[in-house]
Amino acid sequence: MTDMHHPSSTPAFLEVDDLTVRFPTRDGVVQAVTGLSYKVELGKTLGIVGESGSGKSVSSLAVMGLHDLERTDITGSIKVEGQEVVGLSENRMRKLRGNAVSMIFQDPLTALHPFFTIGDQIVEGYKAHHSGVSKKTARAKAVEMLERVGIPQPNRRVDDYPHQFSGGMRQRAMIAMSLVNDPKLIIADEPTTALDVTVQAQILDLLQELQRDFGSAIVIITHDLGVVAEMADEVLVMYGGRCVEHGGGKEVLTHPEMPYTAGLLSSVPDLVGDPRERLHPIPGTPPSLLSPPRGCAFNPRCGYTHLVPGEMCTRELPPLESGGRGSAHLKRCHLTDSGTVLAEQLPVYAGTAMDPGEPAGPTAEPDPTPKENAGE
Amino acid sequence: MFGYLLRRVISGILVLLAVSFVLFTVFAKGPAQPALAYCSKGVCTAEQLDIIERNLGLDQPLLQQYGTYIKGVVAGREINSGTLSLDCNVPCLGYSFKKFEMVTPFLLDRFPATLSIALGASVVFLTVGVAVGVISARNRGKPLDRGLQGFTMLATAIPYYLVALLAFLFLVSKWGLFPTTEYVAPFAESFSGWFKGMLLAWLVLGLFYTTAYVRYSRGSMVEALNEDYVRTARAKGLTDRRVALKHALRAALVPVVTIFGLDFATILAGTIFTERIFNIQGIGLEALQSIGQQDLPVISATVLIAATFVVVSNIVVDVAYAALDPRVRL
Amino acid sequence: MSISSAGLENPADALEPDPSADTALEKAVAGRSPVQQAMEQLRRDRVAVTCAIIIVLFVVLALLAPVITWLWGVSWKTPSGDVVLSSTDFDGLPIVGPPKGDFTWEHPLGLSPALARDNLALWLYGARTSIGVALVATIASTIIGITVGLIGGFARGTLETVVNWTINFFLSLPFILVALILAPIVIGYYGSEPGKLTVAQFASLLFVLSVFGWMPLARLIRGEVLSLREREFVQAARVIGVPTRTILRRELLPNLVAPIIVFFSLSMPTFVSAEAGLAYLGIGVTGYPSWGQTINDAMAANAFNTYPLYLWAPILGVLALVVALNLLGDAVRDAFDPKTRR
Amino acid sequence: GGGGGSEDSSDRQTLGEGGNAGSGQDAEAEAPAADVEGATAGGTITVNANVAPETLDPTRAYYTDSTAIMSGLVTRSLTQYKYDAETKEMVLVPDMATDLGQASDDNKTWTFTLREGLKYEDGTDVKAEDVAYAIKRSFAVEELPDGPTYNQTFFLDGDTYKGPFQDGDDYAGVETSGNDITIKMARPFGDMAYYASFPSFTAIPQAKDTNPDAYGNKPLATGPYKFESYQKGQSLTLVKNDQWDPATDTTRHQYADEYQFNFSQDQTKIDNVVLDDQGVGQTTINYTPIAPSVYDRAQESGRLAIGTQPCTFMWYIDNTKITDDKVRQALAWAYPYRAAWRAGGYIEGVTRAPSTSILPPGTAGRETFEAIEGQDGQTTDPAKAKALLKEAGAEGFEIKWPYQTDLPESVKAKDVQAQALTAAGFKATPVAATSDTIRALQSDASADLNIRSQGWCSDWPSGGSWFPAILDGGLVGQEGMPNKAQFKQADADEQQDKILDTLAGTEANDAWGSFDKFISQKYHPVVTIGYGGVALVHGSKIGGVGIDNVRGEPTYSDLYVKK
Amino acid sequence: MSEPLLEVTDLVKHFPVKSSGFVRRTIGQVQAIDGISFSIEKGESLGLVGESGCGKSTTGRVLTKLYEPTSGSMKFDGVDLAPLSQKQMLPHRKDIQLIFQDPYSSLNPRHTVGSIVATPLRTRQVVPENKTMDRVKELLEVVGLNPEHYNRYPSDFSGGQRQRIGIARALALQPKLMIADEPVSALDVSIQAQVINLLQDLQREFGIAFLFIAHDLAIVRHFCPRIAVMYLGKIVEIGDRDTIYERPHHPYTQALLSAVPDVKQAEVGGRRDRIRLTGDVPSPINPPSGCRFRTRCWKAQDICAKEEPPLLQIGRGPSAGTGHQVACHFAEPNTSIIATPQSHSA
Ligand SMILES: Nc1ncnc2c1ncn2[C@@H]1O[C@H](COP(=O)(O)OP(=O)(O)OP(=O)(O)O)[C@@H](O)[C@H]1O
Ligand SMILES: Nc1ncnc2c1ncn2[C@@H]1O[C@H](COP(=O)(O)OP(=O)(O)OP(=O)(O)O)[C@@H](O)[C@H]1O
Ligand SMILES: [Mg+2]
Ligand SMILES: [Mg+2]
Repeated sequence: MTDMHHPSSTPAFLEVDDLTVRFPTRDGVVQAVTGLSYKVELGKTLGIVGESGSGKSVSSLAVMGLHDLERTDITGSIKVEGQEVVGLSENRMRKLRGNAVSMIFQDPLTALHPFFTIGDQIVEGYKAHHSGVSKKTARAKAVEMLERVGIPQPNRRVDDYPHQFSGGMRQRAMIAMSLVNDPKLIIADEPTTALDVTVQAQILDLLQELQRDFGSAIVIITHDLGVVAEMADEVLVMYGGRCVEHGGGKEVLTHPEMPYTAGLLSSVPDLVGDPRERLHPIPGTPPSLLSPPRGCAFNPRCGYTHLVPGEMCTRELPPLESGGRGSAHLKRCHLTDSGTVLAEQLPVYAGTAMDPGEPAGPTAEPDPTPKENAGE
Repeated sequence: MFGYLLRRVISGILVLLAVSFVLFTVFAKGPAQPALAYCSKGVCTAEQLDIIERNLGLDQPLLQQYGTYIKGVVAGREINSGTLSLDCNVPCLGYSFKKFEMVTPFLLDRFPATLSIALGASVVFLTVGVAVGVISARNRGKPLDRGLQGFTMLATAIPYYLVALLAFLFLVSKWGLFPTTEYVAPFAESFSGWFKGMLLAWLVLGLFYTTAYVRYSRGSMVEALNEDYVRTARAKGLTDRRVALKHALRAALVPVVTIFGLDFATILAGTIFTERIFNIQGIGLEALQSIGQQDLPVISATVLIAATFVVVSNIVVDVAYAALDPRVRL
Repeated sequence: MSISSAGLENPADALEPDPSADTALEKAVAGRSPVQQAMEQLRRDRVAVTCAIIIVLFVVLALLAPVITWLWGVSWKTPSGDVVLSSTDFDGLPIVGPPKGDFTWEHPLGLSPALARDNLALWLYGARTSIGVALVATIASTIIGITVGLIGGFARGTLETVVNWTINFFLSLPFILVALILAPIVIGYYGSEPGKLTVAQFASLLFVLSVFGWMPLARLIRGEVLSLREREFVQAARVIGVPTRTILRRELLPNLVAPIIVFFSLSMPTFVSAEAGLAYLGIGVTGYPSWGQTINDAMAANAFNTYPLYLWAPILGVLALVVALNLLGDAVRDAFDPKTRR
Repeated sequence: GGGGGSEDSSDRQTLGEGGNAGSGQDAEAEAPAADVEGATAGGTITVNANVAPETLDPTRAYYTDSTAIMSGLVTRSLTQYKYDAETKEMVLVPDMATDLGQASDDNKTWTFTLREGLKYEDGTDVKAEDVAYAIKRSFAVEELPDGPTYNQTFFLDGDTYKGPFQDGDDYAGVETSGNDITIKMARPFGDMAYYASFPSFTAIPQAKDTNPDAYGNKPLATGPYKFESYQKGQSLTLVKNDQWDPATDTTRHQYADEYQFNFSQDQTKIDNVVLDDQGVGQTTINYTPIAPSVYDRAQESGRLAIGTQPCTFMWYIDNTKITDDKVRQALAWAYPYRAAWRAGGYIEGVTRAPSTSILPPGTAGRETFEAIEGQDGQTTDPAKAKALLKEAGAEGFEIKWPYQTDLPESVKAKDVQAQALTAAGFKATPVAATSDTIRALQSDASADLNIRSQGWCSDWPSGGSWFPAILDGGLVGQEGMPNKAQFKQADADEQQDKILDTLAGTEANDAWGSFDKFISQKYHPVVTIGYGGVALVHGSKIGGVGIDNVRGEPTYSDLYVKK
Repeated sequence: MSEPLLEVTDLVKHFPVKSSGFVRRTIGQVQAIDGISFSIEKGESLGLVGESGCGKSTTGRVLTKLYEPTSGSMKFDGVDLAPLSQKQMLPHRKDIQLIFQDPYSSLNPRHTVGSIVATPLRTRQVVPENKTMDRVKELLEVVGLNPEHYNRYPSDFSGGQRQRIGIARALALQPKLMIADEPVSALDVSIQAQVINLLQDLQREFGIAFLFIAHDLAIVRHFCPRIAVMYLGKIVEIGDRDTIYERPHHPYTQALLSAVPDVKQAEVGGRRDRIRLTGDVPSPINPPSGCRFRTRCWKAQDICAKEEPPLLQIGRGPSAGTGHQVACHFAEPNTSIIATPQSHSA
């Protein structure tokens, strides 16, 4: 995919700038996304990775305008094709949804309505943006879309209900549904997590193929680093609602500059190398979004804080700035020359860093110190 | 589907058999001597009692009586009493020696009125209940929601009989806002007359039950609105109205319909009072009266009809369930 | 009467915390059990607290009825013939207190028509009967409902069929007709022994209410159990070798709190009106006043246009209780239901 | 006095004396009946009641409501009562017969002659044989129970003939020849003219009586109205019978197009419907008395009709169980008359009035007296009762009397009664029954009761329809306890027989009056707990409302819808 | 070789499919597992991989007698568990324990952690009642949880911690065999590694044998020296780790491996020639005749439809003697599936 080349002058199709999403709840304000900025150009793929609860879905739902505005505070700016969507009226937002911007959800079984046929559900999206189309045209469109995503015998299967489809077919149908209006931006929220590897491979192939054909921009959300590696031109790593690392796909995955990204990479077992080697997990659990840790949100789990002088990590939020490897690779870490340090030094976990006594967070939890880390 | 229905029907018939048998036993073993009810002023010589018992077949062993009864239901039978000998056609529910009529045709005559009440009221509480429930769910937590919830709750607290009585007295009798309630055969006589005559009964019984359905439908609507597929529908760019009324409501109806099947028995209880207050001659009134008169065949028949109502409505609901939810195969 | 519908509101309400919600909850936890957390939430809920106060107040009033009436010097019992005659008019309407006389502190709520019983005492003792009966019947039908529902949901094969069939059977029996049939039977047996009759009438009231009140809960519980029994924690208990009965009691029952609470708060009011209806038929609490009976009497006495206070005092009692119970039930359910806990 | 209401000091309409409750006779009354003043034709009259007639079979109709409806509108009989609006009295007049019957000297043979031109609703002629058949039919008490039973006592072979269904047509007691119908008696029966007003003395064509049980569901009309539909216990719709000829009828009119009876209604509802006087309510009349609580409203509306009912309500003391006369007297002092009326849902002075004698006001020959000195029928004196009990050595005597659990008024009255009995030194044990079981319980001599509570209403306004029917020693031990007091005293029975066998007319009436006083003062066999009265309301567009004081019912055939 | 701890022979589990007609006849069988054989030595861990619905969990549940096997034998410690009744099974229960996939639904939300972990101890009365709590705390410590948190509820813990609680519960009875049914699939990547490490430590420390069920090939590779690959109720290939990953013989294994997106391989230049499988796994009610994989197999020929390939020992080459067995008519090694990258940490 690296061979695909777009003139860099192409204005970004989606521009997210300083996006903050908060949910006021009875227990306090959930700071689900804080100060998130990114751009996606047509024909390009942005991968967003991060642990569960890091704000991946919330940020993309904001792009779609799918939050319940009465229960959500959204600030910052989201521009789709130059048009600001934060604060856009529901009616105009609706015209965008499913049209220029569409979304593929994680679990196709629950995301498809069990009571309507696949065809109906595809047609519905088409009609919502093409008023006055005849039944026949709409149906033909549905068949065409099913064919496009590789469903065999589409003109028969179009009248099936979701439960009559297999998991992979459902996800294909979901994709057909989101592509029915030729969107320029597709947000895929964990499109393959619920699927088997072989099916996952099929779906990823399909997405890439479609992107080639339509030239759309894709935001793919996942916590599977392998998927990102295969799909994304750019990677954005989120932690505790913030972007902690952002850069070219291969760049970030091979030369992480943020200890969190490095930790993620080292905790994934792989198909090569010595299988007997111990995995290197990140200790602890993700931070609370109700009361995030002071300073760098990752500091309680970080194995490199001892290298940063003056307790900076617990006191000050590191800025998102370019590291040593070019201006396109941003990281949020106080560690200087972190790329090299991460590559050369193993993390050191002090038992105290994980002390459960701190009412640090959510998972300020009980005892996040896994035994094996205590000793290391 | 057919097999399923057959299975349900048979299980329903078993229920009905059990219901009728329990009734038989209760009367046979109860302290009240059914034959006494047929004596002049409740007074008979032992001889007369014997004759009555023979006429009613009460002298036979319980099981045999029951057998005769069931045979009558499925195959018809001949009813003999003193000088009288009558053919009782299928389904023979016996002969009322109190009313001097065959129970079956006589109750069949009353049945449309009761059915009208039950169905009309169901339409009211299903539509109003679901509509209010949907409004509540879409505005949940807001004053409108709380207001609607509170208001409907009040209705359950007041005994239905009082509600119906006051409704009749004020809306019909005092203010004349509604036409006098009565049952007019919709097809044989006048459809508009039927509608006018039943209107208030439907509204009052319907609104009384609405309370519960507001709660059910609000609950299941809230649930449905949180489903992933509702989010998907919104992501397609559908209007909120369409999302709520097509996608969420369709799913929310399923549990409501299920409960509706369960509730049918209690709606019948409601029709008894409705019939009494609104002057509608239906099965409920007959039941009430026959119990007062210890008119065994009529009591058994009304109980059986009520039970059949419930059994049938449960089957209908299951079929409706399958129609609503394509995943359900019968 | 809608006994059968109680509690079915949210058939799919899951009890288990929604995993996605747990980060949002995290702050509140520190060492408190879900029960404590729920209580905490309830304590902060003004509506719930108000409702709880109302309910407690009613219960206290009911319990203290003898004391209060004694202090006030009133009694719900029929006064002597002389007093009846001197305090009511020829048409039975009281001349002491409303509607024909003026307010009097001696009988702040007035007297009942015909028998000139004190309405304050009637109200207090009525609360006693109504709340008491509803409570006992609710508890009884809850126990039956839970038991049958648990068995119906967990058993397989013949037992399952039998239990489900039994539920259907009871659902098909028209409650009101059975009650009507039962009344003369009970009276026929015990008519000439007033003492036993009272007991028998009361027993048959509880019998009718509980025997015909449990099915909805049983169906509800059965549905929950059907989904719970596939949960892995049930499988885990089986792998350990925990006996089935213990699984039902220890593993499943605690997870059924929410539907049980809902059922509870919805049946109480149903039973309050059911009691009145049945008393009218001759089974129920006889010789003691109840709200429902007072309402019936007021209706027969045309109280809605001749003597409104007589009718509305017990109705307001029922109303306040019903509303309080329902709102509290909702709040309790919400407090225990992690889905709505946000 | 008259049977209507009178005004007492507090502006309240209360009962007057019973007048002569139908004992007046007018053998010369002419047909057609004179028009009711201001009457207009047309419209539907709705009649509501909270009760329902048990049966409308003319042979079985014996309750006041069924008799009034059938005799007033549907089935004509040999004689009938006619309402005299001036005196507000009922007067006995010939109906299907040309006169009030010709009695033989010994009052043992009665002959009635049928009018010409009588027709059934289907257009066929009414024949004397049909009347004879109807009379024979009334002997069939097994097939057609609950009707009046004077046949058995007075008619020839009354104790052996079991009616046409069992014993065929061969009955010597009734003969016809041309339009003449001759009835033969076993013992003198001076009151036959009254008795002939019962619907059982109508005409029934034998050919139409194939299922005697079901005949009552649609009896053949001879009067101005016929059955259109009848749903037993619930409703009855009567429409004009175009075969009825006013020229043959001395009492009835045919003003309204239709009568719509609604039975078993909620009392509160029907009271309010009429009092609200809107729509249908304006053309509605209730035949059950109003609830006391709406009395004021009803009176203000000016649409309240008050009248007497020839009924006495009694606590029948079981004289075999309460043998001490002092205890019986004590009961009369202990009974809480007025409080029990209020508790029982009666309007004091209107639907219940103090009673002293067994015979109610209006009965011919009735004497006014106090059975116990100072006991005016509404005084409760526990002290006197206590003293009497003490004298009798029966303190704590247990009284067991029945009440109905499903009738709130009955429950309330029971409370008051129990209270009063206890206050008077009795032990009170109320016995529960329901509306279904109470009849059987009270008719069961072996039931564990020593008080039975019931009322008795005149079948005709003479003692002859009272004592032989309810307090005759010969009835003791009979099935169904017609003599609920189990009262059997040789001297009393002797007097009764003498009156029946030797006296007739005024003589007999007066003798019954004295007999009443005799047994009441000597034996106190019952506690009379009140005379009956009715207070009916009607809509503003109902005209011609009068109270039939023979039955305590509206005068149906005089009603009309005001334009 | 001493007798294996568990020896499964021809194990079959079919779920009847009932008709919906009046008489609910059995009209078919879900052939969830259809004749599988394998054995596990004491202290050994065997990995079981395969796509969704291929019968992995069913195998685990049959082994713990949550399901009654349809046929076949499963000898555990010399006793065949298959014919035992639930009652007879009781004494063996403590030796075989299960760890569940879902850390949320496998813990009763209404019980404290202490009571969850104590349940097996109390039920089996392994320790006296007064020692129970001490033992619970010990166990919590073993799995890396703060023992003082025994009176908290599962909802107070994160997914990884919950999985540890489940593990503590399974450990309480000191089983000889632990069946881990996708113990980490529900967890975040960073937490997965924590749990895998914990299980490895426990295995080493207590010598527990594992049947490790997973669909993530990379994780199995890290945990299990021996791996069985299942497809539609059958084991299609079984062998030791290196053989399976480096020289897979069965086309399905090859396809499976090639489909895994892997960061490190992406580093070395994206994916290799991916073997594209088309379509979905066929229904286990009506599995294809002959070789079950033939409908998606690029090597399929006539014989595949006719004859079911037996699971045969691969006798030659470097895999000889490691018990490498394959069920394919056209088994041949493919060594090019996994590209070896340069270690990035170098
Ligand atoms: N409506 C809401 N109200 C309150 N909190 C919310 C709401 N929606 C999401 N959150 C919280 O916001 C945080 C971010 O959620 P988000 O769904 O974006 O996570 P994610 O990165 O997509 O995780 P996953 O991988 O589990 O999907 C979570 O802690 C979640 O609990
Ligand atoms: N109780 C059951 N009744 C009927 N069929 C069942 C039952 N349990 C499992 N199956 C079927 O057996 C087959 C194997 O299921 P199993 O759960 O063992 O698969 P799995 O390999 O664990 O899949 P996954 O990776 O999705 O967990 C599936 O087709 C499933 O539908
Ligand atoms: Mg997400
Ligand atoms: Mg599985």
